[in-house]
Amino acid sequence: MATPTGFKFFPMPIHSVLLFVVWLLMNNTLAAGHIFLALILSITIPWLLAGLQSAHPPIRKPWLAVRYSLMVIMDIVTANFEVALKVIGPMAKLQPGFIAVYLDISSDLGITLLASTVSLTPGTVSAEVSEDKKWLYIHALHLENEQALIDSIKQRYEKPLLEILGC
Amino acid sequence: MSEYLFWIPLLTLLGTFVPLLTEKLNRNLCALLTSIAPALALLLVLQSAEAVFHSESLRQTMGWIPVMGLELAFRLDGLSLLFSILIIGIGLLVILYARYYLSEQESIGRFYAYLILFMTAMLGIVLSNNLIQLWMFWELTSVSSFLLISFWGHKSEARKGARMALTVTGAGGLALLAGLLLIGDIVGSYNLDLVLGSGDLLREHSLYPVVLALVLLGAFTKSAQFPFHFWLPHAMAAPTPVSAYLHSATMVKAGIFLLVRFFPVLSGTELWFLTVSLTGLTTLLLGAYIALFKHDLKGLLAYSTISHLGLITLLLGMDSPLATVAAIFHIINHAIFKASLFMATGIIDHESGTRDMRQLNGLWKYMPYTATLAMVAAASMAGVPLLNGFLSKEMFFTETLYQGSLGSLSWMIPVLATLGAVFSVAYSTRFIHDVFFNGEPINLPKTPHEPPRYMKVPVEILVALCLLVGMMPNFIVGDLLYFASAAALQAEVPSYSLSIWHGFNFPLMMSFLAMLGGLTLYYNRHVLFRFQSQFPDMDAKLVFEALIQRLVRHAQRTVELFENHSLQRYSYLMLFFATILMAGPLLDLSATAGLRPELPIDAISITGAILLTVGALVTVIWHHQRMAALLALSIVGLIVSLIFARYSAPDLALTQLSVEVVTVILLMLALFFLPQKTPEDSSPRRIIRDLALSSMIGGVIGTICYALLTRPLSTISDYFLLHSKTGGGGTNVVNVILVDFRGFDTLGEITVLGIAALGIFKLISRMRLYMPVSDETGRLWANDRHPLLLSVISQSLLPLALLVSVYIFLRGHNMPGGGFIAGLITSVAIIQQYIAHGVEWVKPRMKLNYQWLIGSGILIATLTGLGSWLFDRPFLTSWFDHFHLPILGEFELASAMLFDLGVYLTVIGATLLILANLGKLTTVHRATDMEQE
Amino acid sequence: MPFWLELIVSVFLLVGGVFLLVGSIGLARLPDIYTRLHAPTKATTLGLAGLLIASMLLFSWQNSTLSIHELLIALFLFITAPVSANMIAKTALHHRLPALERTQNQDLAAAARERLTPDAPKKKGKK
Amino acid sequence: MEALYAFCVGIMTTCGVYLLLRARTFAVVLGLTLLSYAVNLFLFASGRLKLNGAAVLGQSEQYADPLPQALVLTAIVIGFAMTAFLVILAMRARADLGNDHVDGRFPETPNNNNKQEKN
Amino acid sequence: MLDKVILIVSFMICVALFLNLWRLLIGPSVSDRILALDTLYINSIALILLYGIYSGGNLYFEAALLIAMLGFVSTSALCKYILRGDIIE
Amino acid sequence: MAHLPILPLLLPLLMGALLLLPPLANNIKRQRVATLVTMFVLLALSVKLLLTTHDTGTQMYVLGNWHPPFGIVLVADQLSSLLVLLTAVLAFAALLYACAGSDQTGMYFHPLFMFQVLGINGAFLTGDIFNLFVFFEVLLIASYALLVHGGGKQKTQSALHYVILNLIGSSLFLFGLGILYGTVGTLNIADMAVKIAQLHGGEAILAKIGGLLLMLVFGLKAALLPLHFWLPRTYASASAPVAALFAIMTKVGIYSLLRVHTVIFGDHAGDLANIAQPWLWPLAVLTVSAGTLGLLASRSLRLLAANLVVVSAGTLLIAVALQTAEATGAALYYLIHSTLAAGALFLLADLISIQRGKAEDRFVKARSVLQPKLLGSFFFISALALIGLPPLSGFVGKVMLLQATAGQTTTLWVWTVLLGSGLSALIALSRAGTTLFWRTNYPPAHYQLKPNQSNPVTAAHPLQIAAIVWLLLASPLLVVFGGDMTALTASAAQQLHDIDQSVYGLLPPVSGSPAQGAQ
Ligand code: NA
Ligand code: NA
Repeated sequence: MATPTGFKFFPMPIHSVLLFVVWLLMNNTLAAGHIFLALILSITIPWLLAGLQSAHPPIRKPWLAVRYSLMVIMDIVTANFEVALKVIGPMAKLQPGFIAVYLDISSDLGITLLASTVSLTPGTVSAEVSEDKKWLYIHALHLENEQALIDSIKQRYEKPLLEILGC
Repeated sequence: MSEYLFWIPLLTLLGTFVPLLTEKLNRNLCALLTSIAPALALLLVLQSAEAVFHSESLRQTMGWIPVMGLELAFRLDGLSLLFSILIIGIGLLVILYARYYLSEQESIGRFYAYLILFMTAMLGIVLSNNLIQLWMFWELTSVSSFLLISFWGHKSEARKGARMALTVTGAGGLALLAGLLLIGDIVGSYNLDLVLGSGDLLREHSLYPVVLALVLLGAFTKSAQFPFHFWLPHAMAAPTPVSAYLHSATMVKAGIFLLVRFFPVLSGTELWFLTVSLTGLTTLLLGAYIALFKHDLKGLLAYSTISHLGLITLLLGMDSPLATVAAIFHIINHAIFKASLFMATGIIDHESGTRDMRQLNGLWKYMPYTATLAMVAAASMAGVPLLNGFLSKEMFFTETLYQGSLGSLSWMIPVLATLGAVFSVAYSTRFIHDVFFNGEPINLPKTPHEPPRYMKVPVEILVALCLLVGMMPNFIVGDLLYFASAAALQAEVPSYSLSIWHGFNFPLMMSFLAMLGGLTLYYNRHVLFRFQSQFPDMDAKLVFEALIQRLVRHAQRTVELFENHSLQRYSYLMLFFATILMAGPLLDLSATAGLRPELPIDAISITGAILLTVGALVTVIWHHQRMAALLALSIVGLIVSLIFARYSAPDLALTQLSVEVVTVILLMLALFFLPQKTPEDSSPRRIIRDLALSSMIGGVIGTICYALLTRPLSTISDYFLLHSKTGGGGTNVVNVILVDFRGFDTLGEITVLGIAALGIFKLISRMRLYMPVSDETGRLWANDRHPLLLSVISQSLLPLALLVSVYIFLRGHNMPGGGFIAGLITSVAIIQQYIAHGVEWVKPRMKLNYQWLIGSGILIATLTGLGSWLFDRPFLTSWFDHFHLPILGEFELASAMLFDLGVYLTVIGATLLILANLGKLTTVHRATDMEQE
Repeated sequence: MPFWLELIVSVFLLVGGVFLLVGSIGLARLPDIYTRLHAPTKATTLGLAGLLIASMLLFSWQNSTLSIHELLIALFLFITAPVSANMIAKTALHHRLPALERTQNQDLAAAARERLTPDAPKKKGKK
Repeated sequence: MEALYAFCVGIMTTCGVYLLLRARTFAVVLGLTLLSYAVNLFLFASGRLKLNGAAVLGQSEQYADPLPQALVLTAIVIGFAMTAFLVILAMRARADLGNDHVDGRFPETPNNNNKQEKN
Repeated sequence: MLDKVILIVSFMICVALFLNLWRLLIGPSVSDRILALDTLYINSIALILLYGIYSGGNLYFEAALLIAMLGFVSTSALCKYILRGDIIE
Repeated sequence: MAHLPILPLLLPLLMGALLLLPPLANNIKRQRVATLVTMFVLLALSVKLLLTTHDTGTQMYVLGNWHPPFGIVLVADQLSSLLVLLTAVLAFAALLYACAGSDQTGMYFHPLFMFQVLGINGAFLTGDIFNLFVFFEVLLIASYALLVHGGGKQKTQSALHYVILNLIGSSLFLFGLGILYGTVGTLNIADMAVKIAQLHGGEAILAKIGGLLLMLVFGLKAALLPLHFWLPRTYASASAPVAALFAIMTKVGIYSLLRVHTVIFGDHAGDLANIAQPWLWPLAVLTVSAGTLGLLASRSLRLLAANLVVVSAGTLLIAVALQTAEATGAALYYLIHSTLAAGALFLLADLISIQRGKAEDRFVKARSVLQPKLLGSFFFISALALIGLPPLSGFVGKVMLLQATAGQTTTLWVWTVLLGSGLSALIALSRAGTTLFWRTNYPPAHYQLKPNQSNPVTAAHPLQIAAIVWLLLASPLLVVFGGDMTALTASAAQQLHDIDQSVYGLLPPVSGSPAQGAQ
């Protein structure tokens, strides 16, 4: 299988790290044998699958990525309560609506991450991406201030993602 | 002393191949060489004559199939001797005759082969000393006569005639078989010697009437007795040499032979007398009467044959020793004159191109020599004094006078016999007068003239015999007749005299009356013809064919009634049958519940049960909207795996889950090509009927399940729990069973999977597809082939999924998991790439040959099993050991892992071969074909 | 098991259970497919996260080693749930399922269905 | 609990058999799938029900009977192979015969099959 | 206490499952049903995890993981089917 | 040759796998050579196995070295080795025939063929009831795939019925196995026989249901009425070598009935002795009757051949129902004969239908076959054999069956249908033969092959002729060496009915003691 980009042995370094961690996670262990095995697997699996991976921009700022993740998790938790209340509360009060967000982020991975974040954070679900990948259509459960929501998405999520991925 | 007996039929059997091999040579040479084997056989027969004439019966026995009581047993007594001489002697004459009869284009080799085969069969019958062997040859005569009669198979009448003969005689043969087997069962042996000595045993047995009926069925069908006589005239579609052979000395005489053979054991009862004599009498009269009206020469001879066979049967039915002697004598005489008559007819046909007596007239002028021969033979048939036919007819008349079994009606027999003789004289006269005199021929296809010299020789010999026997009976056939009678009677032969003059007596008067009556009848034949013409001319062939056609049509209708190619019916029947089989015993089950304590019910279980029930019911209710039904089915699958998880079967839960997903994907792939909706095409009645059956089955299965669950059970499984770790090297007992204790099942199972994939690939290739361009509502498909999010995420999940599958694979031996589940996870992960990116994207990026994967998977598993041979252990004996490496610590290696790898690869190969290729179908010609229904 | 651990585990369990229930209530109650999409994709994932944390805590204590493989399930769910939601939304759009009448910007749904850009005057996202 | 379990098996059998008896291939496939669920649960039940008894040594105090589990596993796999084949065969039948009736044709009216062949 | 909590939570999940089933049954659209099924998968994961906690067994994690993975595949395939008819093209 | 009993399984399995891999994959010539060689070796091995079992007794092969009743065993007794040999003989001919070109009318013929043989041999050799199920599935799935070989509407349509009915059958099989395991807790056939005999009360009733379900499943394979409807059209639509090979498939059902209902539910089974008998014999009689009607109703030679298979299956089922060693011995002989003769007729029907053009093998007036003498002789011989006329093997089998059924209360019925079926076969086959070969548009002599025909008729390939000759030769040989053959079948039957050999001989002296000696 051809390796379009990257090193010969670590075609997908991030994946390799992820796999390494996940293996140990799955096995709930730090035993030497498993570390060895994890090492082998984190090399061979990406190597085997290199052909099936599209080229993605590398993560420029890993620490920012970690921070971003934590922030999203916090957002998920806090805002979930809001949604819960809305779900249980009277339906008549709901003001759902669609919005379209213009995307500055251009890479497939970036768009995916942004859309996922939007979907995970309460109140919004990414419904569609326009064919030219310039617009993200979002459904909001309770749309009070359209522009504010758009701005918050762009500021809070798109901007850090742009930084992390560099495009 | 008689080791050569089996050579008699063996010689002719071998002789069967001679004509086939020599056909390419000159026809004369072929005929000559063909004659050698029968001639040698005849020599052997004649050589034994001396012994037979010293009251010896020659026997030879060889073992063959003892289990069925079949031995090669030959017996040559007087009866066999007589018949053998007739069979071979006339056979040789027919060979010579046929050489000239058959045209150059016809395959004489094939003809001779059939003829000699037939001769073999006949010889086999008359020489048998074992009932089953006798039957074997008996059926062989039916078969070989079929070949002979149908020799001109391109003619419809030949085909039909042959089939009719085969069917009637074949049916009789089956009856005979039953009869012979019963005889064997009663006597305890199939040996004829023993059977012939068990006459009283048989006659007193409660099954005697059945035996008699069955044997007589065999004999009567073969010898064309009423009401089975109809096949014989249609067998005349055969070439005339065949008729000359079959209807004089052989085929039809086989039935007579059988009667004579079993005379000592089956006769002597009221039943015998009534059935045999009345059948004979009817046949005699019927044959003689109809013969007169046949315009076809061969037709006349055919009915005459029937009539004479009836005469012989009647004699045998009279159940007196003297009558039997007369019967045997008439067998000889009839064979001689009838063979010569047929041959003469053949010559006439051959030289004039027709056998129709309305066209044939005055042949005396054209072929006086042949005419003379034919006239002598015909006179013999009529019973004219100084000819052999006269002698046996005299004996016949005598015997009719001396029997009294019909009580006060006994006078009818001689009267009717005379009447038969009247007709016999009449048709014989017609044969002579209508053909050779009676004006000039009309519209003959050919100008008749005398046949080739050697074609006449057989007729000459036979006619000479007619005269010789007629004038010097004692000298010519005296011994033969005596010893044949002795053999037939198995008792003292009564005294009789074979002289041509017994003085003026009643039989002579009967003969005289017959002559006179016959001539008068012939003279006034036009009256009779007119009388007869008011009856519709029943063609037995047509009737028989119509009968068979009707049988066939009925069969077809009946078969179609049941076998209507409706799967729904077949399934219903099977399931109904299953329900009956299960419900029957269940009614005897006094207590459904057993003694095993039951588990308590909890909320989760009830929830699961409700979900499952609703899911199943909704699948049924929704099955018309297929997509929705699929969703409902998914619930059921999910709950089933949860049930497995609940009741301590994690491996099953995992397997069920992964299989479920693959199944759903597969169903969706298929659904694309199938109609999206199921029309309502069940009638309410059918729905109620099906509902009734399915709830019955469900109820029965549920009850059985409950009955099982509540009963204690001890199984062999403790052994597996005990030896899983120590003997199989794994703690996950289920997995150890799969890859070790019962690894052979698993090997079979992956083979099934692999074969299924191959079969599916085979089905997919060259499939013509109807691809919908829109969904069932007519909406065009969405234009987004590969949604962005799905593509990106699926791609990044792939390595993770692969890692999980490695994890599941490696732990399988000790924890839930294993090669199968791992293989399915890998497959699903790859399928997800197909779903997300499409075939065109995946295919060039992943060059896996799925077929090779299947092959190597099965190969690896098998070779792992074979590895144990190196250690002198049986196939699939497992091996495992624990190793310790520095730093890495202890780990286990087991052959089961390698076996599981085979499983893993096969699963991937099979799943992907199915799914990926199914997906590929549409890539080329998407949205080209429209629905067509 | 110490009471505090039991308490924490219980709380996580209850939180998880509540969110799962809320998600499913939302699924049942919410008025149109687009609003229904919200409930399960997040409430349930969070609910499951609660259970997973409870499980992690419990098994870590039980086996005296860190038992965090449950994280993997969470990881999977967090990665896949948005995609599922996206795909279902796409089907809803494709089938032109009606949104609640008072839904704002329904014209955007029409644009989204065809994956077009929204009309020029509506380019609200532009900076 | 056993009664509930048996009831579920019975229900699935009923639904499966009913669908098996339908006239369209897809319904039959659904029916067979349901029936094979029922069969698997039934076969599984032949080892009796056991809670907390996964047959993994060291993981439970008393083990469930592992043998039926192994049998069911084999049955599941074989069932999958068979279902897959049937599904594709149904597709093929649709392609070859133009409809998805299990008989490949719609039930005939009784008067159009009287063609007799004579010989 | 834990036992009671587990009981309560399991009850909640049961209710949740019924609600999912309800949505699946009434639809009204196929999308709703797919959504309901997807949620059903997630609640099943919860059920399995809860059962694992209840029984203290370590054997159920993989089942939960598998449902998570396969549920996603199943949902995306179903949606793809609605969108394109042909899920692999 | 300690591994002899497993070789008939390993050989086709390995070859099947190798055929999917390079260098054999996708190279038809190499595949032909490979499979022919394999079949030839298999033939030799089967002979050797039969001789071994005959001389030194039953061979038990303990797979994985897990001794009975725990592991899976193969049991090669005289009965199973005889059937394995029969399979090899038949399959060799089918393969020869296929190698003349019909193997190229679809994919994977050779590997599927190997797997088919594997499945059949497995079903014959296994001594484990669940393993029997597995091999049933192997042979079924292979048969599904082989059935559609060559393609065409008829095949698809009949395959659909065949597959669905057999899938239902497989489900019922598993229900039956579940019940049996749920009552006796074991899978080894011999062990099951021991434990079945000890059942009483509710357990016995449940086990009876299991046994009856197995009867149904085997009956489905064996074409027992009312489960036989699928057979005629399925067999008639299959491509020739496949149909020929299928001639053994009904026999697998009959064998399984024999094995299970003689060994497990035989005379010694206590409360469960002979449970199938009351069902089996009337249904078997009806099966023969149905086949008899089918013979008369057949409109083509292949349908006729298929109905002959039904008749022979029914005939065998009658013998199975009798449950005596004598009847079983007779049945075995008849089984061998009928399988080979039917196989030959299927192959022959194909040649005839190729040479008759559009009319194929239907019983209508049509052009003459190209080789009337050759095909006619073949037809004649196979017809004689199948009708049961001397001097070919059919009559020996039939007579022995009649003898075996004599003197019973059911004799009248049995004899009537057996003889009636013979007569019906006689009528049907004589009509068929005369129509196919003689009822032609032009007499054979005047028939000439026109050069520019759209559908060129080709003379039979030497391999095709060889295949038919190979099968037809069996019939006279079975008669000539009838003494030895019947002795062999009688001995095999004796062994099967001898509980000491077929049950106790296959178990360790004290059942249940851990005899495992592996590792
Ligand atoms: Na005339
Ligand atoms: Na596709």
